[in-house]
Amino acid sequence: MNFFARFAQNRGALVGLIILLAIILMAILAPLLFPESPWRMVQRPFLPPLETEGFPLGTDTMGRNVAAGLMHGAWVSLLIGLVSTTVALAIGVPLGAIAGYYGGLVDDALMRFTEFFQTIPNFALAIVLVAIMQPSITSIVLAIAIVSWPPVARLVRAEFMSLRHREYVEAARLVGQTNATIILRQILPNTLSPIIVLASLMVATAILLESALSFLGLGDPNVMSWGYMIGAARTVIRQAWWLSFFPGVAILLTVLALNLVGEGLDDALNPKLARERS
Amino acid sequence: MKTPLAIAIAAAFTASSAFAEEPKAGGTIDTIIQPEPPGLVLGMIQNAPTRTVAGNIYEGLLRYTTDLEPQPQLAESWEVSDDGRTWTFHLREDVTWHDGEPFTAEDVVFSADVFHRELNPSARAVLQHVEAIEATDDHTVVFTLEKPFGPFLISFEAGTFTMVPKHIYEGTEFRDNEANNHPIGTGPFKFDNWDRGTVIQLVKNEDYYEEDLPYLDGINWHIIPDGASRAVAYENGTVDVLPYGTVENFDIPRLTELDNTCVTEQGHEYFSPFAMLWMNNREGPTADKRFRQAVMYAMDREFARDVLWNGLGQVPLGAFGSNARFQNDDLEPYDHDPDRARELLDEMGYDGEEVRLLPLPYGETWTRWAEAVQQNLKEVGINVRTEATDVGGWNQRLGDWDYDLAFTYLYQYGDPALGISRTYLSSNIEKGSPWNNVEGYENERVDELFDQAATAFPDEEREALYHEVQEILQEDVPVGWLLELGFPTIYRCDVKNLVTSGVGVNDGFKDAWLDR
Amino acid sequence: MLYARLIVSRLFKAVIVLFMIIIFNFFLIQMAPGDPAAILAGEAGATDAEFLRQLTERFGLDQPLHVQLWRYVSGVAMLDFGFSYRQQVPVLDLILARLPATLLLTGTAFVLSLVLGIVAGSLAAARVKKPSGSLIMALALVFYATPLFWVALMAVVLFSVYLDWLPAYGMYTVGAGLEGFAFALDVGKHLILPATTLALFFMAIYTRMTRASMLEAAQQDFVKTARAKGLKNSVIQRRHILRNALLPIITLAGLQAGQMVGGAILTETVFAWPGIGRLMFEALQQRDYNLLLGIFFFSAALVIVFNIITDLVYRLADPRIKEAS
Amino acid sequence: MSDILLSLRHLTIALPEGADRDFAVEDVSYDVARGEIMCVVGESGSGKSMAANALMGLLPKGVRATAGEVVFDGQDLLSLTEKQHRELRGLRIGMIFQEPMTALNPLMRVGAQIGEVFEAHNRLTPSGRQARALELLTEVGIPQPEKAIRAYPFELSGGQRQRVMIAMALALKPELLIADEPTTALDVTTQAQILDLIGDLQRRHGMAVMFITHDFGVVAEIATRVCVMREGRIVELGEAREVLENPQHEYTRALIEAIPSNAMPAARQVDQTAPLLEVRHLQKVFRSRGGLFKPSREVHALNDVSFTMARGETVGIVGESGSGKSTLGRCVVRLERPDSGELLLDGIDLTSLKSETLRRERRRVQMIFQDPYASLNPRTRVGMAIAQGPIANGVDRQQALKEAGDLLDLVGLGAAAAERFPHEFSGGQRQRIGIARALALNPELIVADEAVSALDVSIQAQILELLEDLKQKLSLSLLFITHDLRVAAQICDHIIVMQHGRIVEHGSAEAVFLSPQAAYTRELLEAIPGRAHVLATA
Repeated sequence: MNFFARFAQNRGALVGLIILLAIILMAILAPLLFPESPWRMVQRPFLPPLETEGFPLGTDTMGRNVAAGLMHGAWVSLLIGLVSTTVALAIGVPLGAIAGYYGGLVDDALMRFTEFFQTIPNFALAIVLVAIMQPSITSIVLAIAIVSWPPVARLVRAEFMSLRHREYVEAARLVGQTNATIILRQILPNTLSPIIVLASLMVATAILLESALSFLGLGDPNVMSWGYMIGAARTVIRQAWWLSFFPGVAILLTVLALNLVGEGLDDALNPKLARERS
Repeated sequence: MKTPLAIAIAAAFTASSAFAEEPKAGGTIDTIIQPEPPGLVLGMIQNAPTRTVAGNIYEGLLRYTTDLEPQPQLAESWEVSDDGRTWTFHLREDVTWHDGEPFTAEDVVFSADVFHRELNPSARAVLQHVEAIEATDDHTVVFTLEKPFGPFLISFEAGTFTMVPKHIYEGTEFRDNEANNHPIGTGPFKFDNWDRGTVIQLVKNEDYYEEDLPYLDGINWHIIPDGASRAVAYENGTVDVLPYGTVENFDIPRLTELDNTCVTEQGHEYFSPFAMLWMNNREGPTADKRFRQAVMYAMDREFARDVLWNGLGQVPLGAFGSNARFQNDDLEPYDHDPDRARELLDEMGYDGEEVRLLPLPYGETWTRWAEAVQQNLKEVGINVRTEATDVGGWNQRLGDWDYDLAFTYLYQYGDPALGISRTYLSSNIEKGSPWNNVEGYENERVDELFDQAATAFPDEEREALYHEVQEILQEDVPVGWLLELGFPTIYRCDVKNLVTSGVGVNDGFKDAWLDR
Repeated sequence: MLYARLIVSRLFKAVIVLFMIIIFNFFLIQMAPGDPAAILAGEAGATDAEFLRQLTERFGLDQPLHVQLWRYVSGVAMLDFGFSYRQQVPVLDLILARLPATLLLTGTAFVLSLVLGIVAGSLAAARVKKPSGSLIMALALVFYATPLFWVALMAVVLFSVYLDWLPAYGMYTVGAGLEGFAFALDVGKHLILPATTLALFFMAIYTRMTRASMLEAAQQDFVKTARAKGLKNSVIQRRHILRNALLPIITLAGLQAGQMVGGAILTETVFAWPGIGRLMFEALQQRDYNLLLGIFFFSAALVIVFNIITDLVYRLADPRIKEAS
Repeated sequence: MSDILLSLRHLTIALPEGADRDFAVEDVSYDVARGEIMCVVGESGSGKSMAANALMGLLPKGVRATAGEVVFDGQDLLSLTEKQHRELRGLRIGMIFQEPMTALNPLMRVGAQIGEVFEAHNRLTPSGRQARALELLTEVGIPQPEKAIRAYPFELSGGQRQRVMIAMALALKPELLIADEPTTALDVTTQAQILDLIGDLQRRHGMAVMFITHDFGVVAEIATRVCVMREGRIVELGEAREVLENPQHEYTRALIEAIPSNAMPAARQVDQTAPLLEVRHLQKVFRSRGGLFKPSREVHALNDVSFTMARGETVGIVGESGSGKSTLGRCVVRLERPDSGELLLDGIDLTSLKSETLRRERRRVQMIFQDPYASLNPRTRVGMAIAQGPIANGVDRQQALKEAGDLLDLVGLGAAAAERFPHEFSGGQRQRIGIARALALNPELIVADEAVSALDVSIQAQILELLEDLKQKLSLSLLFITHDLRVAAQICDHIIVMQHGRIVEHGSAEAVFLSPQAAYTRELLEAIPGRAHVLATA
């Protein structure tokens, strides 16, 4: 069976993929459907959904179009999720690879370093980092990346440790390949599937983290993200449920979709398990 | 949007003016303090929550009505010499501290001359005009000023000029004094308990010198960090009074529509909080007067008041708020006029240089406001980028003058010489503080006029000077004048007589009683 | 004896990690803009240079950084965490006053999420491919994907405001003067919403993990052996599959238990729970360096304690570990 | 044959969709009588275990019996409910498995696991169960049964665990014992003991045994009757002796012939004067790294090992697990670094080489690995896998790939194989790829570490043939590491027998095999299953 067929066998994963594609489509279409800035105050505040033409999801506390915010927010949330995950991978993969491949003192040192980051509660550290760098897209992405790389490092390390004594790796050493070649060409490609699965979940977690930061008022004030929308709407949750409801659902769906896709990837990449699970 | 609130306010007025009923004693009031104060010793700490709680423990020599008329408190009476330089206060003789020691003139001299001179910057601003303070007998104190000082008599409010017990603080390191954890005042309530993060509890001072007062057995100040939870606390009946700033503005209309709920905007006349937009006069586009004027025209301040502040407050004419003395009504207002703003920008040749805007990190309303202003400015072609900061960052950036536009609000303290001139005097330009002349405005004539007006005597002379200074400021726009904030107090209608002074609940529980 | 040696060695490591954390956080916090003196002055709404100078000197912030660090570290070595700049109270007192609340909240949430998660996970594993199993997993996924604070807000609106079943915030009814059992009951009532909210997310994690782990354990040879003995399926599930499946969950739970303190920040904020998570956020905003460092120290210490406990539990659960490392 | 206990009639078991064939077992019929040992023999994928799983009701998910019946004592097992089936398991049919390491629950004490059998069928009181468990452990010959009953599985050796499994299977004196490759994972001496034990118990309890194996040696050792299976069908069925001596089917014959015999290859003339490899006083100790408060533990893997081998010679290193034979091989290729001693290859001391020099010198000694599934990178094309060595040593990429094609030709796969991925090949084919890879660098010495152990016997024979062939063509020097004396005897000029890190015997293949000097060597030889039969037929 090919990869996609195996993926599609998990019906949940297929649903997840469709939701995810829809959200990506939303992000792409946002500037076309709502060319105006989502920050523009265009109507009376607190218009409920479905009551006024052109404002299917109503307006917010200042008369901004919720639908526009939601679509522009899709872009921001996905971007934050993707970029921070990429940065986290860029930190975690090399660290884990080196620790797992070389073992011994190098491993000890790098793992102490990793443990050190895991000893400070994640969310607390993220808050402090954003507060220190002052909230902006860059600082948020960095903070999320800094608190989410340790699991990557641990995973990659574990994979490397189990793979470095595989016979094909030893064969590569025997024929005189350099350590760098072995790490990059022999081992790393074989660790990709768990990394991809983890990464899909990390994107989801990053979106949740961003929303939590925004909720505490640590969002970037120049971009309309879903987290910002909920954070801004929480004070009026009683008067205008739709303001926090729609972005909340958007986050839920995105995170859900990413998880489902992650599971599907896991199934597709590890066919043995898939048969048991689906 | 505005109607229900206006009715509610009207109702509150009638309720409070019609208190012919006989006060009932007893009952404990639950209210909210936000944020949790750092400590309760007034004079050592002057931030808003400390004032609010400790204003019921400590007292000043005078008290002020909602029209800012001085009333006797610890001082029974006072008189001023003809040259306006010598002020004599006659103290009540039946006052004791919470620990039973008598309150005397020595306490006043110690508080003013030693304690406040060392610890209290806002008292220092007044005390710099005071040459000498003497206790002529146990119950008489004489202040001698270098020159007449217009706002002198309005400076004795408890939060600014607290009376602290000499017998406890004299000769000690004030900030390390054990008694700081258990404040001793002369006020109607005594400190009882502070469960950090949860509640501060005050109990009735049984030995209070004013007859029958206070009526209440105690006050519980609940500490609830989240705005939405604070609103819930009022809704489900846990608390009876929401002092200003404890619930988000968006919740106010909903809360005021609840049964048995009254609201008053009174009780902030002494502070008259005035929201402003710092504009950096030193560099960048904001250094150009025309740019600053354009900003004034670009902002839709009515929208901000109606939508963000629920119609509470007043769009100011210029630098002097409507509660301030000596306001000049003849100034030309800055109405919302985007075209005029664009014209001014064209005229100065604004090239789209990025302007950084710092919102005030004091809650959602301020954040929303910054978003609205950013949008207003963008619409006239100003390239604004908002830079979020927390309180620490905001302080630092303003103190370092590292901003282009920044939100703030300042108290007016009842007199231009106390609350207004500090923003415009060039002598008040100093790095490191977000409360002085942060915008860096320098105008010799303005300096001169403010200086003369502060010490001019009598008031007619001051008025002329202040009117002239307002005209200059109106043209120069050193800062943006956003809104005179209306800070409503929401309470159950059966809490009677809550706001009786110009500082509202800060010392209001003294007269309050429960009609239950 | 073995345990004693293990604990000693882990404590030794812990001291080093804590020391590193102090230093790391010390410099981290220094990088934040603004300082506590300016903030305190700022709150007063009025200030002058004299006032700032007094505070800076009093807080020791006028000293060079290395002197400040040295003072702090040598203080901590004597278990002196300094004074809170803002609250003028020893940091240790503040933290110890708040710590029980956090431990109660996170502990309850932890136990709740672990127990419910494992139960739900095993049910789902036993009912794999059946609608009931899928329903459990779908719910777990939804809980996992829903922002914690959002659930918290919705829970308050529903249970406190509309239904008025449970208190919306705080840890006990202020002024009720309850004692003994009545007080415990009162605290319990206040605990329900925050603990459940906090537990939901973690419960979802444990549910998913338990199920996956059990399905994996079910593949092991010894399960076939057990079936060959003629054991009932329920006994196999419980005694053979679940017990083995719990091992990875112990590890995960150990990691999560420490992280819960961080996750509690949101819950404590929404529910006004007087714990150290909230204290931390406030201390950060106030640049109350000593307090913030103290909280970091304690939460890191908590994480380490949890890790050691996890290790011990793991050792109890898995006889193989006693021999190895 | 009147006393038939179990009867399989036209049993067909279907595999789930997408498997490489439709049926695991197709139209299989055979009987097992009380008191006999029926050996079901086949190579991997022959479906030999499937019938056993079906009658136990332990078929993997998605696999089910679609036709035929399994009659046990008059009852069709396929028609039983799960509950009825459960009551049969453990009580009337016992089963033991291949992997003693994983077949026991690692978290339960041995006694408790045995006790569970009684519990499952509501026999005895809890204390009675423990008493019976102790008796059973004594019966299966576990040393110190009082201690063993309180032990966890990991505290026991593989053979002991298999004894525990047997004790468990016999607890309720079942009428039928199914043994699914129970000795495959064990060392040869242990295997002999377990086979003895099973035979012994079978005789004492008079039960029927269905013994599943791939090894005709085992068949010769214990079988009453034998059933040979291939790709899900029976190819031959009959009395064991008859089948062994006079196999009717070609496949059976091939299997029996594939067992390495005593026939020694003609000793070749090797120039002993120019040693290629000289090993002197090699020492290697493995230490578990102790922590600050943790004692370190030591295992002496190599203890003063010295030998020489000549160019063009094949030397076999034989030993059981833990003998140090693999460590020796890994030291020679420098995947491990010996603690002391010398390894002279053509006079150059390999032990003293440092990383960069070592990397360059590596091509001189190459290795063929044990596991054909793990020795090739699943994401690298076969041609590239072979060419990687030359490329790393500076050969032009195109050139290296071309040569890889030639090598694939040489090992009998054809140059076209270069474009494919490892998973497209069978185990034997992969082992050929592994050999091609080892040859790609023109090494002076090849170390083959259990190179045929993971393969089915028929494939094993083919690979050994290939190696023999290559030895002739390329005059290879080969260090052949194996646990199987028979295999070593077939291909090696010299044999070194190792035990506990020491060389216990070293001599020509013929000498070691036919007139062993060391007691341990004799023990090893005697443990080979079916030796009596082989000797008889030789």
